[in-house]
Amino acid sequence: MAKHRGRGTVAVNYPIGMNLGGDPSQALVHSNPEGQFTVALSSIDLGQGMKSVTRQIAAETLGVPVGHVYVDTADSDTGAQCMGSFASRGTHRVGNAVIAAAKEARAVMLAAAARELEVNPTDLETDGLGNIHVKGAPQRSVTTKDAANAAQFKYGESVSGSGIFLIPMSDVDVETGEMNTVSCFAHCAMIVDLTVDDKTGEISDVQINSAYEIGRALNPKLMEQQLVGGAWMGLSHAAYETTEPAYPSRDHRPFDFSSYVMPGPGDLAQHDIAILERPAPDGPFGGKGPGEMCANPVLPAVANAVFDAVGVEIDTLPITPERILRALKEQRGA
Amino acid sequence: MTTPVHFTHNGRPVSLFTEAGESLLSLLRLKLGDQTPKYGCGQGGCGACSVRIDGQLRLACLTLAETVDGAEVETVAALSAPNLDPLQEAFMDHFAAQCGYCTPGMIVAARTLLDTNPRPSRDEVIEAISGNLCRCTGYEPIIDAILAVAAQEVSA
Amino acid sequence: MPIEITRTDDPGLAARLIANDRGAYVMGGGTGLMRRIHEGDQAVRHLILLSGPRLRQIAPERGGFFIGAQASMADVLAAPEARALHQPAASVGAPALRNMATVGGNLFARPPYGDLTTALLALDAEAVTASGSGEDRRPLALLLEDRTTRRLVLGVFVPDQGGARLHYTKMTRSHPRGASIVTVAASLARSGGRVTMARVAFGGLAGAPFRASGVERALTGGPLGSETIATAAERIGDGITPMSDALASGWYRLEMAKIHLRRLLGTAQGSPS
Amino acid sequence: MSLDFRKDLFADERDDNLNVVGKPIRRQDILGHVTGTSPFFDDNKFDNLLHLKCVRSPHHHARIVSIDTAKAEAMPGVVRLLRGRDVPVNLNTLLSLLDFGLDDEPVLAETKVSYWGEPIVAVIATSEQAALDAVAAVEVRYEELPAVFDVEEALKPGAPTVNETYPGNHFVFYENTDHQRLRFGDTEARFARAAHIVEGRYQLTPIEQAPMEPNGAIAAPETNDRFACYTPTQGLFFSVGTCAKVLDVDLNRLHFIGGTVGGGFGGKVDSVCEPLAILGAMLTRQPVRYVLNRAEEMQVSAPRSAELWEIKDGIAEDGRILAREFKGWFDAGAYTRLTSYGVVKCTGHLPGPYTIPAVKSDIWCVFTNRTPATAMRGFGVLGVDFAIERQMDKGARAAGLGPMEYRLINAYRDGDMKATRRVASNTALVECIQVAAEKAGYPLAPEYKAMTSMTGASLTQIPETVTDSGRRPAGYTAIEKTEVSPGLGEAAQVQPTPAAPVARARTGGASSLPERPSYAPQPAPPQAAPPPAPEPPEPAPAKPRYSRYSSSIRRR
Repeated sequence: MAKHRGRGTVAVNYPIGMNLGGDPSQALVHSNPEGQFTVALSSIDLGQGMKSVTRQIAAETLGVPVGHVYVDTADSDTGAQCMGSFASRGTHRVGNAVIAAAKEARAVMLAAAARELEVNPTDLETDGLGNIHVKGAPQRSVTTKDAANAAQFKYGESVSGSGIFLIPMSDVDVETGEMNTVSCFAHCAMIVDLTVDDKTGEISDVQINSAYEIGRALNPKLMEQQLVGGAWMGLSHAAYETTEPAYPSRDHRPFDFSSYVMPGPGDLAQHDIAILERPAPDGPFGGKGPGEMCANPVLPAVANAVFDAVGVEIDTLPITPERILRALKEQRGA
Repeated sequence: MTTPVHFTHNGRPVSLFTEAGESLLSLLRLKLGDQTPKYGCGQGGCGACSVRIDGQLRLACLTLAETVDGAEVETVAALSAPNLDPLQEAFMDHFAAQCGYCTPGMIVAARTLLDTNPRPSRDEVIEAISGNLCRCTGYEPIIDAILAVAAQEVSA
Repeated sequence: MPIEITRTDDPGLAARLIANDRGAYVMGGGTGLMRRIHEGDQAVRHLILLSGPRLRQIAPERGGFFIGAQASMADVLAAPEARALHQPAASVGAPALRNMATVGGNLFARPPYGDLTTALLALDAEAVTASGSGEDRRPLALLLEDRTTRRLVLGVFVPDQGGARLHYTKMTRSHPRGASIVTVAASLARSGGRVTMARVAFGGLAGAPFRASGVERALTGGPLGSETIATAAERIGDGITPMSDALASGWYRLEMAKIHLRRLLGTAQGSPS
Repeated sequence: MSLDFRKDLFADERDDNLNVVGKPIRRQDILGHVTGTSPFFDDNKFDNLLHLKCVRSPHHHARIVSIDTAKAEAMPGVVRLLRGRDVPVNLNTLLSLLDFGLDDEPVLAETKVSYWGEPIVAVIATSEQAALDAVAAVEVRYEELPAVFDVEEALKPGAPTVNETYPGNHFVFYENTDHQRLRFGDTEARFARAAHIVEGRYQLTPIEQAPMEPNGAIAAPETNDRFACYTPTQGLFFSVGTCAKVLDVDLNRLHFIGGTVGGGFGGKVDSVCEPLAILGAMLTRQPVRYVLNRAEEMQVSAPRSAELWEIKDGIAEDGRILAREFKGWFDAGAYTRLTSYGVVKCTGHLPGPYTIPAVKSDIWCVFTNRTPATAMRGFGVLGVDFAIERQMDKGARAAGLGPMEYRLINAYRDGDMKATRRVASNTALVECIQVAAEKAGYPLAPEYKAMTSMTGASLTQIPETVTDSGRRPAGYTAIEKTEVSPGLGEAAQVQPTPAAPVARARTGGASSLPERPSYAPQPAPPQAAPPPAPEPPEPAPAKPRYSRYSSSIRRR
């Protein structure tokens, strides 16, 4: 048995949102009588953290503690239109809509606070802990609870806001393909080291070093979840998964999780990550969306590393042990 | 054809009728209203429906409902009351869930491991959850969460 | 037509039911049958829930030991008598599945499943089946070859291995749990530096686990040298059609069977005989 | 596993003093997840719940000769069967909500089936088992038709027609072209000057999204003649709109509840279960649950499309990529779903994150007799990224450069002109490569370490572009659009102003590096002068050159 170590390099970028625009998202924000807010969305949390990231965005914008905000996702009676959770668009599109809605609600809350404190609203700031105070004079303060309560019960103002974010849909030139693609891109460079067994074609001991540029990590742990899980799926797509192993023939299709193969917990790569944050000028607090970009680079990186290890070009996915072994046999035969 | 079946569900005795061929998963979800075990494949391939029957880890989807007559059936709901299981706390702290669909089964599998092997190695943790698929996390935070609880429980 | 269920502790009744009704199956751990029911397989119409202490028994019997058909992989792993089967049983599925999957079910599992059966073949196990008068025994290989006669399997009898030792390996894609690309079980007896007996079985490779007689012949009689092993590996494909499925092609499976037989016996070379 | 934040990079572009944003706060939904109480669609409880299962095609391509449901209807527990004729508008395309493409897919097949597993009859029964038994009892007679599975075969004359809406087995873009095009610069002229030509052919196969929670829906009558639908959809109003259209009801008669979904990865965009569940609830006046089993999820619900790519690179002696040409074939399967959009999205992504002065691309969306494809994580980009990054490795070898150095030389930077004729901004590829190299212990020479994403503008003008005439597919006529879409001009103004066409000095630059700015002043080709304006002059087109990416075409 001979094992060979190889290294593969890639660099990719990824468009954030439906890349021709035309994909609005909306948010509605309102306060209960005690200054605790509900963000109503028709957006979807499918594990990527929509509820959590928009909650933080809303709390930051409103200037209230995160515990004072709950996000409700996806009820078509209560949430205004959102295109959906796909195309890495959630954080960027929905986040911007939430900021717009939260700003409106905040303005009402601050206006009420200003009347309570008898100052101009522009002189006020929030401390993020549930208080609104006069800039430079923190002792002149009212709680967000009292301000919201006063707005509703003294001044007859609804502490609420609505927001929409839209990048207009681009036209496309029929002849040249000229178009306005999206405004921001996430980036990644990745180096994958792995070992190939030249008798079985198996890949093992995968080590990934990656650098992801993701705008801003609005929640670093959510970001880590996406990047770690996404790289796992990328490895799975690189070397394991297909619904049509004999493509284009339809023979030997898998129908269960035994025959549709994915890396098990015993097949995990060592993954060391660096996060770079170049804020997107039009992103919510600079945020982009890492959810797709994180899976993509692993596929070519594995192929490039396999070439580096044993000198065979695998240009068909997935890079199964069988495909590697066949290529090795061909190489030896030639 | 319906058959009466009596068993304890999370410590509470229950009696109901099961249809011929009905799975325990279907019985729990549709008749008992315990929605914590999830349907992921019905093939025994994903572990989302993991439950404990007489303390043993089993797959509710492959268990013929009437065979649990007289048994003790536990779902993740049994671990959550009255207080959360340390594993549940650790899963929250370690961000060990994304979509959350595999999580109840994963926690049942992890608890079963720790009950029999309080100081598992990383490889033993991997073996214990190898029947519980997760499509989101890449397993890493799940393994960390379970190892963290093991370290805690042993030192406590 | 709804599914019918019969509960009984009478093996004779169960044997008659499955012999006469092609839609009738004895339920083991449910790991195969329940899936078929969920997916609407109309061939499964009648489930027989057969009980009885013998069916879960794992106990010494004259000249070897007996494992009941309804003993689970976990039961096998907990039984010191069945030590020879611990590695194969541990290679089946994940913990929850091992608590459910039975020895009897494994005999009838469709490939690429049947790892325990592969090991049982190498151990020269016999199928203990119900007959009108009581129990019959027949070589496991014969039971596997004749899948048209529907017999009730009560368990398997594993004979004492004498000086022979079982070597076992399973190749999968997904770790630690995965279906077999190829499973190799080789029971070897050696004396005076020579292989005096070899039983070699493969799983995952063809339509059912099988004994590779060409391999066994090539290994028997001489020392377990690299050349002998290489010659034996070339005989694996004799008389079989390697199986292609979503996991691998038949070509790859056969290649891997050769590699893993070599690796397995290479380790055996150095081990005490 | 380790993770570090490189806060030193781009620090001046960021305000890190925020209260909540940037903090590792626990997920809002985590308590529900660990206790198993998060409300996934199938966790809603109903009395008198009915179960729906589908009769599916066992053939890849067949004419439906007859359907006999009598036996199934008489079976115990069966409440009602649904046929294509029960669906008010039994032809749809998912992107019709964006006016993109023609209706081409029935909810339930009536006259023919075009892929294995295509639904034909839906059975609604009091239990799943009863529904499954009745499904098996429905008798469908088929006349098998020749099937085509290979994208290149499918485009050949005489290939079986997969999808009657598109007789040529390809999607029709912009009313009149059989594929999506990108033309930027003169690739042929630059190939002729290249020191190295690198060509590659790449094949991706379909991939299943495989969320742990399968697709499904539960629909139930609400008060006042409305219907609730509990759904794992990834696009709530997408799904509402699709259902309203095929069921021919107003949007506001549908109340969709979702938002807590057990993974999607693109596999829950298609709304395959919602329409039948709602139709079942409408016709039975009872709650109806339709959940795909795992085998259906794997082989019947839509995967990521297979893609075939051919790429040709022309590389200068110093390692700069002079020209890149793509040919791509997306295997849509039997119906369009989202693949046509994926093709356009992909085109906008070309030539990858590199600055290349001549790029040409032709991509076809091809119909074959396999499961319709749809979105998946990395949609429209992942496939071509695989091809591009394989190509980059081969290019580096041809140019005698290290893989990181080759990418750094060609990486796009702020101010560079992209093939979509827009100026790059907010780029960070260079820094990512540098940091990844550092982490992996890959030694970069100082001149490469000194590169930054800020010093682009190597190609600021839109180069002369060679175009050829569109390929008008037979069998279609365009609906003439009367107005020129205004979007382009407006949107173009929000683009960053292109940087000056002269390169900025490189910090720590080394003479060994190729000069990226050399792209800008192109020697004029003999046949045509470089265009003075961003848009090359062209004969006045008969109709607007710019089109919404819709394909409002009608069969003749």
